[in-house]
Amino acid sequence: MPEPHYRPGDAVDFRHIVVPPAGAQPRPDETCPPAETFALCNDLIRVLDEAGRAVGPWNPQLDPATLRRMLRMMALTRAFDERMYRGQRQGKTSFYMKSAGEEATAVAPAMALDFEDMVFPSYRQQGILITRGYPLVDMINQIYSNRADRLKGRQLPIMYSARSHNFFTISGNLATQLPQAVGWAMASASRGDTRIAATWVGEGSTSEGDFHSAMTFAAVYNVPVVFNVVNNQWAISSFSGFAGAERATFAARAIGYGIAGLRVDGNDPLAVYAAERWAADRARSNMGPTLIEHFTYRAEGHSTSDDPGAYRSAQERSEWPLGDPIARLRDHLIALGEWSDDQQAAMDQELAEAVRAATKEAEKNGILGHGLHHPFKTMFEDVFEELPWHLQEQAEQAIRERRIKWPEWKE
Amino acid sequence: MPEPHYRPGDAVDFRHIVVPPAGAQPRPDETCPPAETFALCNDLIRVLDEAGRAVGPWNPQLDPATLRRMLRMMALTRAFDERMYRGQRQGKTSFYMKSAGEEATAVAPAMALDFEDMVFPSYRQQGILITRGYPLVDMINQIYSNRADRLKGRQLPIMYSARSHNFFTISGNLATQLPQAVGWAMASASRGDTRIAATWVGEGSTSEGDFHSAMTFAAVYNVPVVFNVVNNQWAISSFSGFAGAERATFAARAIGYGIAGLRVDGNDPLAVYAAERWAADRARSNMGPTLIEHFTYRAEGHSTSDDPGAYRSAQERSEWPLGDPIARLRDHLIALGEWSDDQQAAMDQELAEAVRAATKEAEKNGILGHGLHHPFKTMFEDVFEELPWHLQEQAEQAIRERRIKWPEWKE
Amino acid sequence: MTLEEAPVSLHDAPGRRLTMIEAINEALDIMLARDPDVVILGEDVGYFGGVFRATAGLQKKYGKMRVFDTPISEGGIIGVAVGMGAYGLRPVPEIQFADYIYPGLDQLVSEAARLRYRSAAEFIAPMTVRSPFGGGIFGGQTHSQSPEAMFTHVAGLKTVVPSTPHDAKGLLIAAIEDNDPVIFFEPKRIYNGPFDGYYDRPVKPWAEHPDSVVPEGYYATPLGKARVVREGDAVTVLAYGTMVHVAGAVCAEKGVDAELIDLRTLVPLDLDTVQKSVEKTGKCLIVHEATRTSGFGAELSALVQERCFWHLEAPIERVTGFDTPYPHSLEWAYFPGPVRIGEALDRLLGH
Amino acid sequence: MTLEEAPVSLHDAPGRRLTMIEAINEALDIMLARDPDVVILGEDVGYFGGVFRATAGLQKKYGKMRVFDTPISEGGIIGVAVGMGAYGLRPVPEIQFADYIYPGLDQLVSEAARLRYRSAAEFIAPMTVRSPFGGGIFGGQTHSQSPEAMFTHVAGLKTVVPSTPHDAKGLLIAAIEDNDPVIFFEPKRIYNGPFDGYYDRPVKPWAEHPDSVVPEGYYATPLGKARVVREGDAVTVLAYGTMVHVAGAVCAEKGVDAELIDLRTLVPLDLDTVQKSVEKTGKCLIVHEATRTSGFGAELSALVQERCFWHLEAPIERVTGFDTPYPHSLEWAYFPGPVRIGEALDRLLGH
Ligand SMILES: Cc1ncc(C[n+]2csc(CCOP(=O)(O)OP(=O)(O)O)c2C)c(N)n1
Ligand SMILES: Cc1ncc(C[n+]2csc(CCOP(=O)(O)OP(=O)(O)O)c2C)c(N)n1
Ligand SMILES: [Mg+2]
Ligand SMILES: [Mg+2]
Repeated sequence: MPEPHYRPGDAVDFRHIVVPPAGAQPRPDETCPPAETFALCNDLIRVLDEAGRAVGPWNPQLDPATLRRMLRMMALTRAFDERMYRGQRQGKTSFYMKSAGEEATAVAPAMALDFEDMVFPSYRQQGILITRGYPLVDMINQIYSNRADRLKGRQLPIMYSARSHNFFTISGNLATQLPQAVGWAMASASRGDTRIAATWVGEGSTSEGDFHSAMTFAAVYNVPVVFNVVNNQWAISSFSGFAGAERATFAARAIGYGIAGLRVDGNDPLAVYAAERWAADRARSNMGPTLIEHFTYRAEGHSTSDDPGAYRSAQERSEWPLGDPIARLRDHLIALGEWSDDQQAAMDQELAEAVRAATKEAEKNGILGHGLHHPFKTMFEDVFEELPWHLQEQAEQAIRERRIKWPEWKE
Repeated sequence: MPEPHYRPGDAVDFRHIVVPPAGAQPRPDETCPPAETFALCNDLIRVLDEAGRAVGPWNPQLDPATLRRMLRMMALTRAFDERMYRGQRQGKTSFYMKSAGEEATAVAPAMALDFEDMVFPSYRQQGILITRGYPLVDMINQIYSNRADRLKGRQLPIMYSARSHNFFTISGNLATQLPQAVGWAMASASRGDTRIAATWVGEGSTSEGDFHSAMTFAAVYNVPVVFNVVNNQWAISSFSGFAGAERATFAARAIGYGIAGLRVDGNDPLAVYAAERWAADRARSNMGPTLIEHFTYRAEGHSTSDDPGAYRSAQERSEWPLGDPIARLRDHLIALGEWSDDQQAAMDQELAEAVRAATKEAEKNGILGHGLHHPFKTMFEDVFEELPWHLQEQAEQAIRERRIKWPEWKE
Repeated sequence: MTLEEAPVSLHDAPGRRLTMIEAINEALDIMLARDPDVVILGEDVGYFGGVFRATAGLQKKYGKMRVFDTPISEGGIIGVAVGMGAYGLRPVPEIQFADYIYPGLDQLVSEAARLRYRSAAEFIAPMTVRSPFGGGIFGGQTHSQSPEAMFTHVAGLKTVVPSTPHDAKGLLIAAIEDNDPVIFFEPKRIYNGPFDGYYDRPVKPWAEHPDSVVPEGYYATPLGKARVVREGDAVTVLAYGTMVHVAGAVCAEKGVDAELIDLRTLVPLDLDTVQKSVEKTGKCLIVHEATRTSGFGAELSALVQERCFWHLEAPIERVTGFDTPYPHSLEWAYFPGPVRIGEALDRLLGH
Repeated sequence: MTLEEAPVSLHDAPGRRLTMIEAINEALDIMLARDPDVVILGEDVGYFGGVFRATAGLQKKYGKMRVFDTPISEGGIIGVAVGMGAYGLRPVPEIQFADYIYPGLDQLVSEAARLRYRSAAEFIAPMTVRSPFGGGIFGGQTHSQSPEAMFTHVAGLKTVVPSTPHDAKGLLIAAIEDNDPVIFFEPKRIYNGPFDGYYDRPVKPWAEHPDSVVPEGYYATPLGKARVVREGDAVTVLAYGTMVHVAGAVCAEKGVDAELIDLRTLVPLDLDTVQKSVEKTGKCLIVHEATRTSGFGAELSALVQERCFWHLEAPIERVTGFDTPYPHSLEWAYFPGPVRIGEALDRLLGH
């Protein structure tokens, strides 16, 4: 029976986690046979070293402006998470999920992919939407399920959909997005379209059957898709051992299917960028799928409904051997002479302000449960393309009930 | 889009199938770490060489009596298949499935396992039941769905169940038996019971989600179970490439989960025996699960409903580079001086006669659709442990209908 | 591609007659030709043309990118079809037997059915899942099931069941053109000939049945419209698929002046046609092959009762399969055949 | 292990009151203690004790071999439970939310439900699948579903829904002891307090509800027996789970002399109790939260109509959730609350 190393109250010592030196991992050509990547499935691709330098063959050589943008997007994601979390605690909505500590695994891939590439995220990749420039106000409207929510209040908070930003509708059902991404990419390939698909899944969710069908279809048809497994060590209260982490890395699943696999330091934004870019380029040159394991840490609770203090040691976050992705990129920029602590502080303040402003803006459209929602009849729309008679009748029933309850009400 | 090498009418040349020399594969200790088996996932364990000798570290060193028994069980399985196939063609039942060419993958494991070990077969392991001494008459009664059918005519022919012989009820739904075998083995282990579970699945069926959940649970809890993937190259009309065979071996799936894996010449009964025994011993010594790929060939159609001539070259069977398991074991025994062509001919005749006798015996109990079936009320039993009112009513209805249709009928 | 360019169909004679399998094949052929977004995928549907031959010849004609075999993973088949639909294709996955649809159920129920709703129509799943269903072929418990009721319970799915070659073609074309996910259950017992429930009488070919006359080329039979097979005043009989023929035969045999309605689409249901008929006849018999409890007959009974209560002259009758798995040897004792239907008619008509 | 050796229960006061979660926890505790074959498995059920705390403390008490976390694979959870059952254990898998049961549906429908039948009782699947279901907690479309009807359609499965702490304990114990697979749906909205449907009024605790008095130690509430919550003559109200409370509150509020029946078990159904009541009242209202079309209300309506036709004085009414996914912001417009129930009562009673 698997058992995590530490439980509440335990002192944490992560020395059993092997952290190879940055820059030491070979970088095969994007067009290599899958087998050339197999050693990397048991390695850990790292670019940023302890001194904040970018080293080795995986260094993506990004210019300072790009690096600053990456830093900014990660910081904005964190600022956004913090405010939304507080908003939920204040009763403005029912639910929220942070991505604290994992920002690199969404922001860096979003920069490595083309904007036109279709992403099939899980629920913890708000960083993609933010990086792709989706309006914060629209995100908050969705979180508040208010009358300006583009999803008409139908979805749980954070279950965004943004076709304009090539961001697939998030499902509450784990791992279902994986075969869908494969199907989308198969369709794209069959059309000679250069757009690829990328998809994200938590390490815990890799146990679902959909993971296997997605990998199998991707392998069989050599599909242009990138699978991102975000191994943040925890699945609600269950540590990664319950998904098999003690027997093999998640990247190693790739070996079993004969597709390319990479294992990357998920808290190293440059390594993540490089790996995602490698996989995207590979897919785009018709060399097929890649599975990337992002080795990272879920720094906070699973969601606002969760209390991580009940099942893991509070020290895990601070002891995490791979540090914090924002701090690491900041230090790198400072080491390059392209950034300063003052600039960082100013940026943080600016971003907090931007989020605050967006929140205020969104609140004008209402918060959950305070009456400013989409009209009742929208509840019956989009079940089908056209409203069949039975939903028509039910819509009338709903509106009648409303009138009975609030006789003065008008819609 | 995967494409098999040969289609109807094509001349077959199997030179692309790598057949390593018998005896050349190393045999790690049963208690080795899984990684020591990973090279074997891309190799092919073979014992019987072209001259009919048993060679190398995997030679199980079976005594001649045991070898003759193995030969006999394979021959009996084939004789049984042939007669049942003809019976279906003669209208004695609705359906039949042969295991021609794959007898070793059922008979040899059945001999390598303990009788008490629980087997969770797919539908092509009649060889296990025969080897474990289940009465042929009972098998035929099931195939005929007659009044002596132990399964009361409820199941499609060949979907046996034989608790007395530690043979789990066969499902028509592919791959469902895999997590069940894992669960059974978990239960056994939790009781300190030394019995292990072994399960069989076709290579095509490994694409089902249940394969993945079974592997994941087995890996996570280090379950004493043996997974036998029978790679007979075809899944109805779809060649193994549609299950991913062109990217990785099926044994290699084991690497992805970090469990032991072996790839074995499935037409070499001694290699199959040795591999199964290795895995069983490993499981019994609490070293966890093993995935064995049996590389073999489905020599005949998928079932009596199938016409393989419509999708594959008729030459495939004769050109199959790994020969026929019965012929290979026969030649080995002859090479040992422990068998002769005359003995073989006599045995074949004896077995054909035994099957014929069993068939006659079973026919006394009726054949499908000729009135000799289980009583009507049995149709409503065993849905639940007790008959609820609604099934009671429905049973009365069924019996009333019977009376209306055949007023003279009595049950 | 325009209608004129549609490929030559299988049979060319005027008033030409097709089996249901041929009609389905022709519908697929026509849609593959008309709409480059249509793709067919499933186990054994490609080179081999499907275990029932429904896709025979189509891979050869349209190539492997349009008609292809898949891994044996119903969850994967439906899952990739959802993704293809989101891209803009119009996939037509086949599930080899309805009994094997459950591994794909999550992708149907949680994904395909709710994609449009949850994304406020940003993404849709315009797919048609074809699957042979029903018994009567000695297929045992895993080749005989009729799981249609489950799908009718899921908001966002349409469920269609043809009963004739003519309708099979028209309804399948309409289903493929529909922008919502459609579950298209094909009654396999009548693929190659109609079946009146008398399993012990000689088999009849489709060629002798009037509804095997299938127009050439494109036509769509709208979803959501029932077909009044026969008008009558004594009792309304509601059925779909194979049971339309069985119920019709029993009524004819007994000389009952039944109004026989072939529902064709279960969701959305043509309740108007049903209601009008029951208001006229005052009696209603519902027939399906699926297990009784919570079968679609329950919904039909509830609806008829709600709409026609004051017109009903006798309790609505349901004739269904029994609440057991489909047995092998006792298949015909399970099947809701002429005797069971006849008894219910007698009760309804007070004989 | 005998009854006397059963572990000390959570609360010891006579007439002590438990919440439904506590009652469920206690039932599991008792069964783990009484029967060494009982094992609990599921996502987060072990160390953490379940996302709703139903299994809190049990791993600590009974060890990791008896109560353990699993990979996130509902198919795997049910699949291994089938195997454990075949070995001779009595597994109690938890599916974290009923909305997530579909990946495990094949193992339930094709395997657990048919194991006994297809093996002629050589192998059985004596498992109880616990799963929180229903809405009213702003859980959106993937934490609110009520899929019970699907299970009632599957021969070989029993479906149970408790509505009070008292019954939750007794029914869960009976379910675990049952040798058939039982789907045990727990109305999560009333885990921690009853709910009368007036979401805008203050929340009430279980402690104020009479049925929160839960006897200590072992007792079983038999499956297949409904509970007459309140006798009455004006109309029979059929409900289960949360809706028992909502329907009861509306009747009380409106002063309707309703006979309120808590079905408790959907399959096998206690039709006798239902029939007797409707024969007495002549009117029937069915309430459930699940989507309307092909919901279990359809089966109830059909059965009542079949059995009580000549006693019915008005059409049977179904009050249900709408045929849409469960929406987030309009949760209370979706929920079959007091207004919807009240209207139906008015129609039935001719107000
Ligand atoms: C099919 C399904 N089963 C269970 C759940 C409940 N659930 C939601 S999140 C979660 C944990 C997922 O963990 P992981 O995949 O590691 O992702 P992370 O939360 O760490 O990003 C679970 C069990 C679900 N949403 N869907
Ligand atoms: C869930 C499910 N899907 C599809 C089928 C139909 N089917 C029966 S056998 C078969 C092929 C299986 O091939 P393989 O696993 O290679 O086994 P083999 O027949 O070669 O022994 C298929 C698709 C089924 N029985 N169950
Ligand atoms: Mg995780
Ligand atoms: Mg095969």
